[in-house]
Amino acid sequence: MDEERSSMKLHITVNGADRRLEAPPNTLLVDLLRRQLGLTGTHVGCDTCQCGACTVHLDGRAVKACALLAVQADGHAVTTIEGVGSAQQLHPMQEAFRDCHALQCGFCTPGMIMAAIDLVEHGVPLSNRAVREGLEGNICRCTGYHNIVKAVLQGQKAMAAADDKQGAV
Amino acid sequence: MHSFDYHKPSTLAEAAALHQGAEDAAYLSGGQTLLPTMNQRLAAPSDLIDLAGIGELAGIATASGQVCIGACTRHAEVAASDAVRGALPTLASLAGQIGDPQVRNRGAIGGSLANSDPAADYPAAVLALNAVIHTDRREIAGDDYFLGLFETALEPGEIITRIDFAVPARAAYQKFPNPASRFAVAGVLVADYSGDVRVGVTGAGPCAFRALAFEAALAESLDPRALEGADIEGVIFNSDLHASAEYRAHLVRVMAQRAVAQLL
Amino acid sequence: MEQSGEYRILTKREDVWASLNDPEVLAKCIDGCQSMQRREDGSFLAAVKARVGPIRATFKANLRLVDLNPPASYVIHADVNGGAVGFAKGSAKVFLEEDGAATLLRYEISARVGGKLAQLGARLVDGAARKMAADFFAAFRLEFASPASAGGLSH
Amino acid sequence: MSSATGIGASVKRREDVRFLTGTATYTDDLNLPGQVYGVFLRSPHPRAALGEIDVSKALKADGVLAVFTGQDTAADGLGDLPCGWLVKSKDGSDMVSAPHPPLAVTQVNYVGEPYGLVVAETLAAARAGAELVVTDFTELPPVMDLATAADAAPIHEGLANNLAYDWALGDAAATDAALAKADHVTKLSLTNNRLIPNAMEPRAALGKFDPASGNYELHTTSQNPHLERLVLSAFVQIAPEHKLKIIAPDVGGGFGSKIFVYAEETAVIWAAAKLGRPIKWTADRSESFLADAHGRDHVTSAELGLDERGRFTALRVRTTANLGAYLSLFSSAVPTYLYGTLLAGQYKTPNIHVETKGVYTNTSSVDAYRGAGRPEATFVVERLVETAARELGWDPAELRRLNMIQPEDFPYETPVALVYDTGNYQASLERALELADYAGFAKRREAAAVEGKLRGLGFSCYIEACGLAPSQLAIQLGAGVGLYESGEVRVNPTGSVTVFTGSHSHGQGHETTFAQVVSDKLGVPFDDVEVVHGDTGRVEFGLGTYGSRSLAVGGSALIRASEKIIAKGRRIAAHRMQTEVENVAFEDGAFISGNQRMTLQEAAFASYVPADYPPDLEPGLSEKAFYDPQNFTYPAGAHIAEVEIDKETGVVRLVKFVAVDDFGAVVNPMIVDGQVHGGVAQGAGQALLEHGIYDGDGQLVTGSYMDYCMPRADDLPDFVVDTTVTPCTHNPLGAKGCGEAGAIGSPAAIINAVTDALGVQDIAMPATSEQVWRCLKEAEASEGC
Repeated sequence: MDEERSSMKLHITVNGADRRLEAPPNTLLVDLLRRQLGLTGTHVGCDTCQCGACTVHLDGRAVKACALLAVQADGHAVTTIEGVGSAQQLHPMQEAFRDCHALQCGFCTPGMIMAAIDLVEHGVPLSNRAVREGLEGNICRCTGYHNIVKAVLQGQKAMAAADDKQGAV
Repeated sequence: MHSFDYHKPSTLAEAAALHQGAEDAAYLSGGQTLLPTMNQRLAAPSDLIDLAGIGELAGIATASGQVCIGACTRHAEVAASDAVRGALPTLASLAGQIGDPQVRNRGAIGGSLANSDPAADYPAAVLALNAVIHTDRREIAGDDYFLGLFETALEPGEIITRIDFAVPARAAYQKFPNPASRFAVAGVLVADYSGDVRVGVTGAGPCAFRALAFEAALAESLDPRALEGADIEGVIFNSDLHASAEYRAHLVRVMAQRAVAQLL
Repeated sequence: MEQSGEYRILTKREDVWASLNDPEVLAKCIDGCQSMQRREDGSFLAAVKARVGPIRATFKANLRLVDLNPPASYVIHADVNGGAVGFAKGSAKVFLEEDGAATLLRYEISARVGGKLAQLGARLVDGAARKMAADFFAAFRLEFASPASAGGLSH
Repeated sequence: MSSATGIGASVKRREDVRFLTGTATYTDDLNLPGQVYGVFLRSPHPRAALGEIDVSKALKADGVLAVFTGQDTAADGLGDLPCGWLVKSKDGSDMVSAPHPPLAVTQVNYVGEPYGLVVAETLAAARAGAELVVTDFTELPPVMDLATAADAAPIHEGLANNLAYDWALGDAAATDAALAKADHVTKLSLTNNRLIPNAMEPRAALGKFDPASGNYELHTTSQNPHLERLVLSAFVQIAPEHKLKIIAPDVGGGFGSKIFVYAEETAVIWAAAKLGRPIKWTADRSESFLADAHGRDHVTSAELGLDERGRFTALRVRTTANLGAYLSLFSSAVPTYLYGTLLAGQYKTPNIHVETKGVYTNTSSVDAYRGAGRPEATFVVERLVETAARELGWDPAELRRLNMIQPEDFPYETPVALVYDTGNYQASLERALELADYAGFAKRREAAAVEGKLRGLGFSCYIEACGLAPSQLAIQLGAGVGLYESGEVRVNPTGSVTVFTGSHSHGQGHETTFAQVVSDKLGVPFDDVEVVHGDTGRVEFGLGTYGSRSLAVGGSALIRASEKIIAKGRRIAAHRMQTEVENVAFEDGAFISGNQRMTLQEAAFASYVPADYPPDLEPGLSEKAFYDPQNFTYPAGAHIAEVEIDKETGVVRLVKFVAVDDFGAVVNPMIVDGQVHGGVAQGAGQALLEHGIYDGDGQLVTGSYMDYCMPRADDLPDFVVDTTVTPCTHNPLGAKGCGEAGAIGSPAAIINAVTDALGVQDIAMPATSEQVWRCLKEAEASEGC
């Protein structure tokens, strides 16, 4: 029952780049990203679709890459933590996490940031409570969330400011 | 995960034919339950039929007292839809309480109802909002849909296409979430159709059910206090680590009272 | 986990007892039963394709009938193995009482699960066991169902 | 030096950039050429005899390369996994340690115990292969009930019962006498609930063997790679230490659970050599639940005696501690030396006696989890004190003040073997009362009542002993290793500094904090200091990170090594300046004598290019130190929790949490606050949400995040944290340690608040909504309303 079915051809935009890929149908998106593309910033912290460490964006919305087949991303755009900012130029949300000490061991951090960016981009104006509820799909064991909430609120402001700046240019 | 053949049909007929021709097929909608289950190797369908390519399963429409949701509509879309928020805000609010944001961005109403998890949120809406479930074969009245634990009126291979909810005068949904999984330990939707009150309960029994005793009491007097003496009969309440049957029964009453208070 | 139930069957007790010992009848009443063989030691080996929501697995069930007290009672011991999915063990005490021309069938089941079923499915175990038992005895009752002979579910 | 990057500055963490951008390297992120995958065969039964393991079908399956079982590891002479701390029973006998083979050989003793390893070309093939193995188990009755386990039929063949030890500390007779004379005795029976650590990164191992050199290399999720190497070498006998390299790269949290040497990495490195291919294993979360060492799990009865003026006169504690099926690496020490010794708390209780029975059950091992023994001790003491205050009508803060050890009492010797060096407990309490607006609580309670809510407030004034401890003392008490730490400071020829520490960072921020310490001490720019840890091939030795020891012990080693650097630099400078060493001072990164100045960088260059150099001095500027603490450090603090209870549903909301802690000198306040936040969240999880539950049949029924309730963002409030400072008197940094405090103090504070709101004497942890609802219902029934 586990004989390898033939691989499927996939066309996925990964972090802005057009990728032509092949994977068997039973490949989870998170495994395609981690094993085939070497994008190991997306982590696996559970097997029940609860912890959110594998959160990526699919067409701009946060989804759990452990509950999505790679083939379901065919024809769509996937953004991972590696695609939102770099060491040279952190995304405002990444910068806010650093500034607020919103990470310790770092394992949940990529998923947390991907969830936070979606929350800011698609959520209502955020309050402390709204951020806490909006992060319901992400578990952190280190920080007690205090600084994460602070960072998301700060990141929200920074993202708005960055948008304004861009709008002005 | 075990191997399977993947199909992405573009019509319902094609999907049904694929299902019929396969040894042990499963439809893939949002996949938020099915894929983790397969990943844990607790299910191994021979074929997965992805419904995402079937155009007619998408979309939200409102018409003459109805809100119609295509089966592949994601929870987040229902929660954010201006049409739903305008016509039936309780349904949008309920959709916004399912799972967590990432799950809502993937999970779809048709898949949720086909799976019929005893602790899912939508079933309460199907019953209380007098929904009609449209399939590729027929229409099923919401009241006839839930049959037992994970058991629905759907026949093998039957595909939910659309769910039509009847817009009440007012409604409210109150949920007591499982602190670990965020599924409903008890979820109660109370809808007032100008005197005719419907109460849908999820999370509490083997499948969603209407609390007829509550409905009768509320028809007499639409007041939270009216529920104090009303007892749900004929339901074996679920009992698990998170809530005994007795506590669940209590929570159902409290959630119902809160829903009534909210809609007043 | 322990549960009980009761059915009234419009058939005389000896016939109900005979059916309770008939592997073919048992096989027909177990939802998803694909085969049922009697083994040398008198036990039965069944292959059952079971489904609880999204979980689907094929189980091998070893059924033993013990404490036989014809035609009044026996106990079915079930040892159910689902490989990687886990296992279940259970027993059903079945009592038959004459009730005029009909028979009152009463059962008390106890069951436990292990492996992934216990680890991941805790919230569903109770309900699933209840449903399986109810489905079995409901199907069993239907075995006697010329419409005239089937009795109602008393509770 | 006070600067933007020196000691005391909230320097942003330099490790963050790689975590934020997804470029960190956790064990599962690594891949080696020729790598294959391992999947463990695990027992579905809590106790069963292992019969035939039929691997024939598995071996025929596509991609499967090998199936190793306990028979194979035993035949190869692999040693048992040891317990590193020998505890003696009160009768003087050694603890009874059941053999713990890495893979079970004849019997499995908990659900999830590994008894075989399937190796295949792909992970999918290994998983499929594992499902094809047919194992003949003969089920045996498991021992599950902690209260009766000790005298139940023995789990392990050859043992008389399930008692690993029956340990005691303190003066039994004096305590009994004082209790008999007490004017009031407060009694409680308490349960400290079983917790599952749940570091977000599941454990993983990637083992490799090079037959040409005979070198083994193991990447694994360890908090202490050197200890791992020591155990795998000396006890399990994988390979001699010089042939065994252990690397713990980025590790995604540990909280204790990654201290221990587990079966999995042991089997993986062994099998990699057998097979001649690198093997990777990464736990599923489901496996983590089953096979990581769990925490806590005590039942206790305790009595506190008070005199007529409210002074504590005696404390008697009887505890049964669940050790699981096998003694994990530090498990024996946790409910004894890390628990009984802490029962004095912050108080001058003159008579204390504690007895701990450590028992075997058919569950996963129980070992150190954030706080390790100290949260359990704090829970006993602080629940008793709060209850006594309520029984006697005292303000709980006032009863504490009355009994607290005062600043002038230090050094203070407790009746349970510790000597507290310093502290000011009341200062923390007063500050916490202020931050908690204790004076305004009555009004808040009234306001809540108007809304139909119950408000409660609870205290916990905890003490912990960490930074453990003089090696000689620990070894006398049964420790199998020393408890010092190593550090090396290498000033490179151009003046940049590489620091090597045996203390491992998995979220604590050592790469930043230790760089602050060395940069401050040596006066070199922060950015010029690099910290290396987690690799036995690069760092000489170490004992890892646990017990809030990293800064107090590891940081002190770096101070000592830095002092040696300065001493040598002074000699180099004195030679160049043509003066005596005594005339050379070291300030702000430079050696100074009169108007002559030589920077550390110049001294370093001179040492590596020794042209004009002291003739009797070795070239190079690299120094190491082993720092052995003279005493424990004693962080302490006051935590105040405020909760609000929904009377209808029983839901408890933690609405406010104040933590005022004394960690001694603080290097990076931002990181310290973060440690407190995280600790409090875990303590709140223990008090309100988390519970590892085995059913009566021995199955773990909270085996996933669907049922094991992890605290999420919306379960918690913002925390109010502050510090008071009494520097540690016996280490060069004055630091005490901050990693565990939050988890130690908070459970008692929260349960004290919940019981205050409910008006009941006790409620078991976690205080779930159903339990609270039942309490309320009972209260209602007894009041007849």
